Amino acid sequence: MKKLINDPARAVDEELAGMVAAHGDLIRVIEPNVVVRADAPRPGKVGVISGGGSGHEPMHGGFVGMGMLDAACPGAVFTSPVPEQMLAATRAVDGGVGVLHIVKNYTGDVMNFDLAAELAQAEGIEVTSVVIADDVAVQDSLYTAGRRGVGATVLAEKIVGAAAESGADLETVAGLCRKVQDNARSMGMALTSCTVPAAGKPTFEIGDDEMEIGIGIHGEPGRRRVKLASADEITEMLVTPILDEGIFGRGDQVLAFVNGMGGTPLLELYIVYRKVDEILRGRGISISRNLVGSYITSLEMAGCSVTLLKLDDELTRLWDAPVHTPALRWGV
Amino acid sequence: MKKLINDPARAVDEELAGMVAAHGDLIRVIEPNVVVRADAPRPGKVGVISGGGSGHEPMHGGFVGMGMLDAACPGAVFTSPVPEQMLAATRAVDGGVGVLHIVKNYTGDVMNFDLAAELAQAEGIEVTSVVIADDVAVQDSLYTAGRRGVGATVLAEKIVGAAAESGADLETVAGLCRKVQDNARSMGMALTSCTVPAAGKPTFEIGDDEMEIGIGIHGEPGRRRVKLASADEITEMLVTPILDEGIFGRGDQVLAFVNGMGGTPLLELYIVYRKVDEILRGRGISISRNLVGSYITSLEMAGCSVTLLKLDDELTRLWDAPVHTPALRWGV
Amino acid sequence: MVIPTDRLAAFVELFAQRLHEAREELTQLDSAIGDADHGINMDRGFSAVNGELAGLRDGAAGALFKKVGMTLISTVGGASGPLYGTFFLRLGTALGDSTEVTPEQLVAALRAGLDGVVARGKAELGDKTMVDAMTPAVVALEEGVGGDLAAALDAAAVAAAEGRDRVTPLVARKGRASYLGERAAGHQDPGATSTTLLFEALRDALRAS
Amino acid sequence: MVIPTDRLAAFVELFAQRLHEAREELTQLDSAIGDADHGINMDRGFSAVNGELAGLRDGAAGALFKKVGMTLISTVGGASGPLYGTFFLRLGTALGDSTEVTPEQLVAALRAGLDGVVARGKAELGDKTMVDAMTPAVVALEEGVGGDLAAALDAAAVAAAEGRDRVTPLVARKGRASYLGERAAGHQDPGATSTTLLFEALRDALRAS
Ligand SMILES: Nc1ncnc2c1ncn2[C@@H]1O[C@H](COP(=O)(O)OP(=O)(O)O)[C@@H](O)[C@H]1O
Ligand SMILES: Nc1ncnc2c1ncn2[C@@H]1O[C@H](COP(=O)(O)OP(=O)(O)O)[C@@H](O)[C@H]1O
Ligand SMILES: [Mg+2]
Ligand SMILES: [Mg+2]
Ligand SMILES: [Mg+2]
Ligand SMILES: [Mg+2]
Repeated sequence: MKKLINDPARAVDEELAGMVAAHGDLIRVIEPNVVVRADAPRPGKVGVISGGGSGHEPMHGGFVGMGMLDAACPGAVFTSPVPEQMLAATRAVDGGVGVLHIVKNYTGDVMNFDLAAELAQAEGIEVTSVVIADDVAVQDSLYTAGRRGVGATVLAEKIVGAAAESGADLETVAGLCRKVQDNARSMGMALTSCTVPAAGKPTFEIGDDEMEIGIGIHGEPGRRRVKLASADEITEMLVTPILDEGIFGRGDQVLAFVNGMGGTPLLELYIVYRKVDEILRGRGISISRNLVGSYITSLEMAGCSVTLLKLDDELTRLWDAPVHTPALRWGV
Repeated sequence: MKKLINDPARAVDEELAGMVAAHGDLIRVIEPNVVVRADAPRPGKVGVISGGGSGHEPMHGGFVGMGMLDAACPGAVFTSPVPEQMLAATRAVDGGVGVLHIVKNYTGDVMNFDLAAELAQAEGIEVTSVVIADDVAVQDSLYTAGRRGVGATVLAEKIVGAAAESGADLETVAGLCRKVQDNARSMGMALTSCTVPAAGKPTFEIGDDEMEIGIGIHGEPGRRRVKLASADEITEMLVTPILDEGIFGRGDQVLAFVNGMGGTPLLELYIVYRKVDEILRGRGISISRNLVGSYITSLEMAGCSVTLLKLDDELTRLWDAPVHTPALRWGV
Repeated sequence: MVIPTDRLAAFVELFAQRLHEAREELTQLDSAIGDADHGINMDRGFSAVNGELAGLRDGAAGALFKKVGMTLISTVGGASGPLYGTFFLRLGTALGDSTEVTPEQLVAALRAGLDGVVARGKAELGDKTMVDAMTPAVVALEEGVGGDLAAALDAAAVAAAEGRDRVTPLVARKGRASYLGERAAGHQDPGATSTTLLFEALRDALRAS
Repeated sequence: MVIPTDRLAAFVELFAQRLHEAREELTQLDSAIGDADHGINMDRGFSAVNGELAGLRDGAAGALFKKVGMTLISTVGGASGPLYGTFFLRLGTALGDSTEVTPEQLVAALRAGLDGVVARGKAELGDKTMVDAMTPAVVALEEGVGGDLAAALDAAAVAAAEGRDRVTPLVARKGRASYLGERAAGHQDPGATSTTLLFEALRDALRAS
């Protein structure tokens, strides 16, 4: 295992220490491992928190700050955080008008957030949870764990954070989060596996001429393993199932998010973006906003994901609103 | 070779097409492969251009925009661009008051920029070139190619771009670029090699328990190959030779830039930043500004570099000035 | 015949030890159809539990298991944290203040634990989760507890292993493995494997009594 | 005896072909002590040159070589672009408008090319660059051009190879290899290798005349 770490058991703690050292103007870290916006709690403002396993950086800690998250709860690498963290985060950001929990749809995340929400409500803090499940690689069903929460989470955190910053109430903020969830879909692929520090070896083996289509963000294998293909072919494999969902149509304006999995250089992401743009033009869909970079990752995995979000004036305005976090910043 | 590309020979062209599709509000691309600020030329403003081989993204194309570069010339992967590109860039950004060429100190870059400067001057455009050579891994000497230009290039482009934006004249802008060069030093390391698309296989072989210390940004081997070490030990190996240069002293304020080589996740970069901060505190040096992320890369190489820049009020003010490019943005 | 709290503590310690020994294997199983952390998660949780046992050995059975449940919930994370945490919390609630419990009480408590896991995770038999090992084990205990305890505990451990293996050929409908669709078929479920270790530890710890 | 322009064009084409065949080898050498692109760079440049030769074969020798130099400068990049570009530009300037050149004129032009490379790159003998192959080759031609041309061309090719090999044990003082310090010692220089191919191509192309 080749990593710039000291001890797998201390990696997340040391990462947070580094983040605070670098971004002390934006964030602070409280026990037990919660990244909190430096000026939280803000009385009268709805608190917005999220969390999940570590190894997806900059998500979620890198999105804590003005106009986005009020707190993030990082678990061990690829392991959802514990209820104590979400409880501490909820307390720390409660401005008296309620707290939104943005939860990615993984059994562990959902159960741990649920436990925390119960405890916070028992303390009299109003909590609403919205679950993000945008990964079209997973066939949805009432009888399964359902779809994974992936790229749409980043977009939801930005948009919802802007609404909360502007003073929207909990019901409005939660409604916007569901709106993003309903209008966003994602699909990802991997060229390589990644290595969980505590595990010490790659999560899966893969041949030099193979790739995984339909992966999540935890180094897990995807829906199918196929022969390596060109960037254009791969982009087709990612965009087609998203469009097949039938929520993006001719004349629509979308936000296109081309995300790197951690080990893929920007050079390649722009080649993919170029093809996404070409495919959507062909369908009469225009990209009015975009995000290209590694924002929701699987450690050092090489690969990418594409997320499309249908935009209207409200979502566009909230996306454009000022944001100032370690990983996303504009308008300020 | 596992990459999200279609054809090695077209990779850079397709990357640029993707960049324009994503950032058409900031940049445009003109023949022969020059990334130009959308609103260039700006009459009365000193033009600032740079360039070099591709594979270092976001440098340089990602730094074209308000408050930074007016144009960037991307060569083939790891191959310096040709004079025609710098000539076209110089013409495109000439606002009548001269153009600064920021050149990284590599034989090829220097010679190609020199040829372009001669041609531009022959056309009556005033050109000043400043060579960046900040890599302490290379022992400097009159009789060698001298030190490589690495991390300080990013800082110089930001600071010099801010000065040009504020209306400074060519002599002032060039002087600031030399000031950054004189006050910045860098050192890098690699855990893995990288693969030049047209070459198809890794530039060097390296064992699972080895790393390269003192690398550049072209996938070339470093000064020495040593056994793998902890993040803290590696950080010591990078920071110590920088401090040994004797230009950073107790009481100084510095900008600390922890850069990823392309395949290293942010989680690890923050662990390194934490140690950089600790070492500098121990020496009585305080970090008043920082940059953590992958900004000057070697394709998908895993590894990192550390750059320190001694700050004064002037450099700090210019660093803080608004910038709006695809890869760096604040204050706007 | 009754079981004093220190025996129940011995079961917890033995389970912790078996999990530590199986750390790699459980993580391996999880990398095939999950995210390569089940062994790491369980080992992290139960080494924390080990640090908490002092002082609880001679107290109430309920206090012991509640502490185990709370510790797991606050240290494991993932899916297994809340699930095993709930399991032990329910055990604790069921056993209350008594410092020694009858086999019947213990079996009833285990049933309460199983119900808690199902309530929290909504998994059904055949979904390919820990529930597929836990359910037959509890049923075996309920059937055998009237007779020889050692035999009943042995039957439970065997039933857990059989339940674990029965779902190996199936695709998963809960947990991360469900994302793999057909690709999960043929792989042994990590959680069902750790649950089997639980009932084996119970058998081996109580047999001595 | 004189050499018509089409023979000189044949030399350029042969050099282009040899570079194409050696593309992998040159890139391999460059990955050991550089950045793994010398073969790619030279092949890119000379395939562009091939596309430009039509129409220049029966014109002035100067026009031919100037075109080659300009094309290299605008397509190769890196260090070798300006260096080989300058080399051919100087050849062109030296040979001017004549449509056939004497061996003495050609050798003088090659000397001018070498001087151009040294002026541009500031490399000295022993710095481990293309200059270490080019210098002895030009000297050998200057000494032998009075006698049998084929023999002189052969001596030049051999001298280039010897110069290339002489600096293999040395550390580099110019180019990327200089960054490696001691680690460059023992590795063959890519540029000296392509320069050797140049003089071999010259020998083989003109021998036929
Ligand atoms: N809904 C559920 N009900 C019961 N058990 C479940 C459920 N979801 C997952 N599990 C169990 O949890 C195990 C995985 O635990 P672990 O790897 O620690 O958590 P995570 O999946 O969050 O990484 C699975 O093997 C499965 O047995
Ligand atoms: N200053 C110099 N003078 C002469 N030749 C040089 C000089 N610097 C480099 N070279 C030659 O250029 C070769 C490398 O060319 P190439 O790999 O195409 O360019 P780059 O080093 O820019 O990638 C070296 O092997 C060396 O022979
Ligand atoms: Mg997990
Ligand atoms: Mg090169
Ligand atoms: Mg798991
Ligand atoms: Mg080279």
